[in-house]
Amino acid sequence: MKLELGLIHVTDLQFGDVSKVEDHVVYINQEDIKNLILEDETIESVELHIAKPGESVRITPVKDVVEPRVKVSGNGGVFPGWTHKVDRVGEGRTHVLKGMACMTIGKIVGFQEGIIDMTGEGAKYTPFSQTLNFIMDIKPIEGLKQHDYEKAVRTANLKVSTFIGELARNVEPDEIEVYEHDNVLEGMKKYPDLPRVGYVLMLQSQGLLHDTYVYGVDAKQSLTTIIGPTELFDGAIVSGNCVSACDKNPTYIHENNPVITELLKEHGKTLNFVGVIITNENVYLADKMRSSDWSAKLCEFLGLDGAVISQEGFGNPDTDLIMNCRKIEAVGVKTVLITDEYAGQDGASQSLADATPEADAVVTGGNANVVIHLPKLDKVIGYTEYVDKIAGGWSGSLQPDGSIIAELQVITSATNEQGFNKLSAR
Amino acid sequence: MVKEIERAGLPIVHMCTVTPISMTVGANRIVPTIAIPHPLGNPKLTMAEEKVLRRGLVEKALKALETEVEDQTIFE
Amino acid sequence: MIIVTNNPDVKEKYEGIRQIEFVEGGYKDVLIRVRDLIFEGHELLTHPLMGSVKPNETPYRSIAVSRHAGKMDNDNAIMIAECMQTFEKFAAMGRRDRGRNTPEWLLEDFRYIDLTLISSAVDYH
Amino acid sequence: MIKIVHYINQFYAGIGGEEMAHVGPCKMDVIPPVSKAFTAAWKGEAEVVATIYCGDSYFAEQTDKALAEICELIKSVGGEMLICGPAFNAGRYGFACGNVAAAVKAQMGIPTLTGMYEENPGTDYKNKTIIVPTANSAAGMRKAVAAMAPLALKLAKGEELGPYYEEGYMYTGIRKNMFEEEIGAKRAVKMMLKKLAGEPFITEFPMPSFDRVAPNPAVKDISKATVALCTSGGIVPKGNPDHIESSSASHYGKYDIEGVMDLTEETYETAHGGYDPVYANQDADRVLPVDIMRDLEKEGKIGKLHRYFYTTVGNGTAVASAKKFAAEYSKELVADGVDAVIMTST
Repeated sequence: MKLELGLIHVTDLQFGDVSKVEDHVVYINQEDIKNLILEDETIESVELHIAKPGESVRITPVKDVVEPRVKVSGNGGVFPGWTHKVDRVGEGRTHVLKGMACMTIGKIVGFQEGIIDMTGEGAKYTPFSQTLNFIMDIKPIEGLKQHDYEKAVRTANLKVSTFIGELARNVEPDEIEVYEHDNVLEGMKKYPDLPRVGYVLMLQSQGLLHDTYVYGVDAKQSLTTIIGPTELFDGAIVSGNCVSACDKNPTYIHENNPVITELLKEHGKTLNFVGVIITNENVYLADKMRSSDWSAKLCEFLGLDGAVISQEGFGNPDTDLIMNCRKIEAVGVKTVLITDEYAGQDGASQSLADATPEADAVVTGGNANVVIHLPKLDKVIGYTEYVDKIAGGWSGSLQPDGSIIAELQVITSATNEQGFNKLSAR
Repeated sequence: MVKEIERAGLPIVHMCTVTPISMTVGANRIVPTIAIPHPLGNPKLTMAEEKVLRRGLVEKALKALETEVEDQTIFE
Repeated sequence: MIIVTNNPDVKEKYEGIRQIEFVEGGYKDVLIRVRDLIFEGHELLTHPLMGSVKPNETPYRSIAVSRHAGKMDNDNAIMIAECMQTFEKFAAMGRRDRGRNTPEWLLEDFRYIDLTLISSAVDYH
Repeated sequence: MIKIVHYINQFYAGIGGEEMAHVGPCKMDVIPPVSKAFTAAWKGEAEVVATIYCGDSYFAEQTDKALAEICELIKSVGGEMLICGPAFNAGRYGFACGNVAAAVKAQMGIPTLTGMYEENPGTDYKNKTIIVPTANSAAGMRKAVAAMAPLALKLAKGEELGPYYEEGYMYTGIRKNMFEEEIGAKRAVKMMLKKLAGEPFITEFPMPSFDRVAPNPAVKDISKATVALCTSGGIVPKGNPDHIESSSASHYGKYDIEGVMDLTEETYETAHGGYDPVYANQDADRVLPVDIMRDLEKEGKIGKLHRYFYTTVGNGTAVASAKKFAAEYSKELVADGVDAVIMTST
């Protein structure tokens, strides 16, 4: 299977009379977007904003972040099960508006969270301080229940990202990245001497505001299964997870899954990348047992030598992570885990809620409890009054001068557990 | 806690109901007991019967202290 | 199953459909009650730390255990002990007062999330 | 030049061995060779301006007093940093070095560092001060100084230390955020390749304490032994005079049971909040078997029931504070000549 990613490097993002991509600049007609979003009768109104790297802007509370893409050849369309019908993706060519991101904000629940600062201390921690951001502040109709609101916001972002991605269909990419992988048989024949490595991708699936969708299916209702690495690059996995800002995986990161990218880069050189196993993180213990049994079984069936396991979220996913590790090691497959830590503000507490001696190779995205001071910024897109209520904030987090003292966990994707960032801890 | 006392050089026996917890906290000599709210007793028995029960458990604990162990051992 | 909860919304939704053990108290009181039920031999059905809302933020907790009580499950006993340890860790961070001064609109959201999380487990089983 | 104070024990001070372990903290008139070795290693950037010695027994028995005296001595010479030891595998010396280094750092806010063998009990302080691993005997002195001196200099200058495995000190367990050169996913793939190839790699997050303490030898003759009772079941004299909290206790209780033959409903109760307290309140022997121990004592089945029992409130969990309490009172138990301990938990 081969997928070409045609990268169009976006150098600026502006509102304009006509929505288009021209000379690396994305122009957006506000009416186009509003009409699209307001097709949904549960949405009352929407406000649009643009924020650029280096500007004195704070965006909060951020729900999801999506990278606009369009499928220009090959089967299916981006975000299958959402903005395109369910049809296999991951082959052919996809254009990517590299350097921009579409993000939604809105009050879904009071403690919903996520801060993105475009400059200053906070900007060091979030990858989205480096992107040109198109922001949709979406308000629901009176009385809309939280889960319907979440769905409306999630769908709106996918629609808008698909619309903006579509603008890049006929643009000549600046750069083409080619990602190729082999089926199990070919890989074995081509690289008989390379170690067989797989990737176990854990998806948050605990319930409302904690869900992930694969080709439109709620991951909690699926058994552990196998997916092609490049399918994610076409938006096969979509995030409906908006609690735990620092270590949830926004759709943007699924589209750019860093573990898959790194493994594909090494495929055929230092290792044979056999495949991606997706498994869930359910609340029900029997589900946890079953899903982790299945992860280990699939690792065994694929004849893996090693598996990288990435986590999503806080608390009970630690149990899934450790179960996966223990069971996969038990079938003779070596593991490397990617997680993050809640080691207390002083770093002295136990980082994870579970542990096992088999987990001897761990990569960490850092301690999410570390206290940071975010300066007052000139402009706020969204609502800082929730800062005192979000995870990692507390009564008094929002200072009278507009600055914020809070834990790192308030920052969107700061301690990402797919290894998207350079932050770590020792 | 048990581990700290062991570390200080004192042989220690841990009498507790939830033996797996005793294992995870690193006790080396473990004697299982009756129930969480009354590890060394049983309110359904008479005082005299209870004392016999308790004595049995304590003697088992002393026996454990007199027994050389190499690894975590539960004295059933 | 028995749903041990301090969340009135969970009680309201499942009263009469599932056995409810309502706990007057906080997050920790629910953990303690569940721990005691595990010690009595009930099987733990849902993870005590479900959800990404941290234990020092939400005051609500719902946990399902089996109605049947048999021999105590060792893994369950360890899991609840570890969860209580994690709870203590977050409690020691002392950031939030776990509901005491939380405005009603926020409490409502916490109840709602707790309800939907436990429903995600209970409704499928 | 940075002024550094050096802490050693009576033996390294040349005062004497075990027979002199009772001497209190004292500043030496002449800087001893072990201190001079450090000064030499610092090549003019720092020097040991004073060497303090203290007998190991004195320190163990009067820790607070000794610490106060040591802090005073450091102040009097304007010490900007403290180094202790190295203690190699000497248990009580290691304990003193770790304790002094940790306490001085906490109380005076100056950097501290010590060195000892990895199995020295003093390494318990590795999360409170920087401890450099050394050989298990003084034969490794030259190497120990070579390892400790550059780290001490860095700390004295106020520089941040790099990760433990690069700088060569013991893992502190205190998590510190840092930025890496490469993203996490790349680091994970590299770690995977090393693990698969059987090459050494360093985990970014060492799993917590699966360390086991080896069992101590059995009691030779229990009928001659002094046995102490301890509990995490929160048994306290009626009225809970020390206000031991029902959960997350911030302190432990130590109670004299001289002459107490039986714990009764009128005299003892439980402070534990985690379980139904009725049964323990009716008869605290159900948690702490004083009645049986007295019988066994009378019958000569045990040598003696220790005069004090220690009580904490656990919630079936190993909380960090409980660990600290036990570390503290186990030293008293040893000092009081206790031979074995029965710990009961609810």
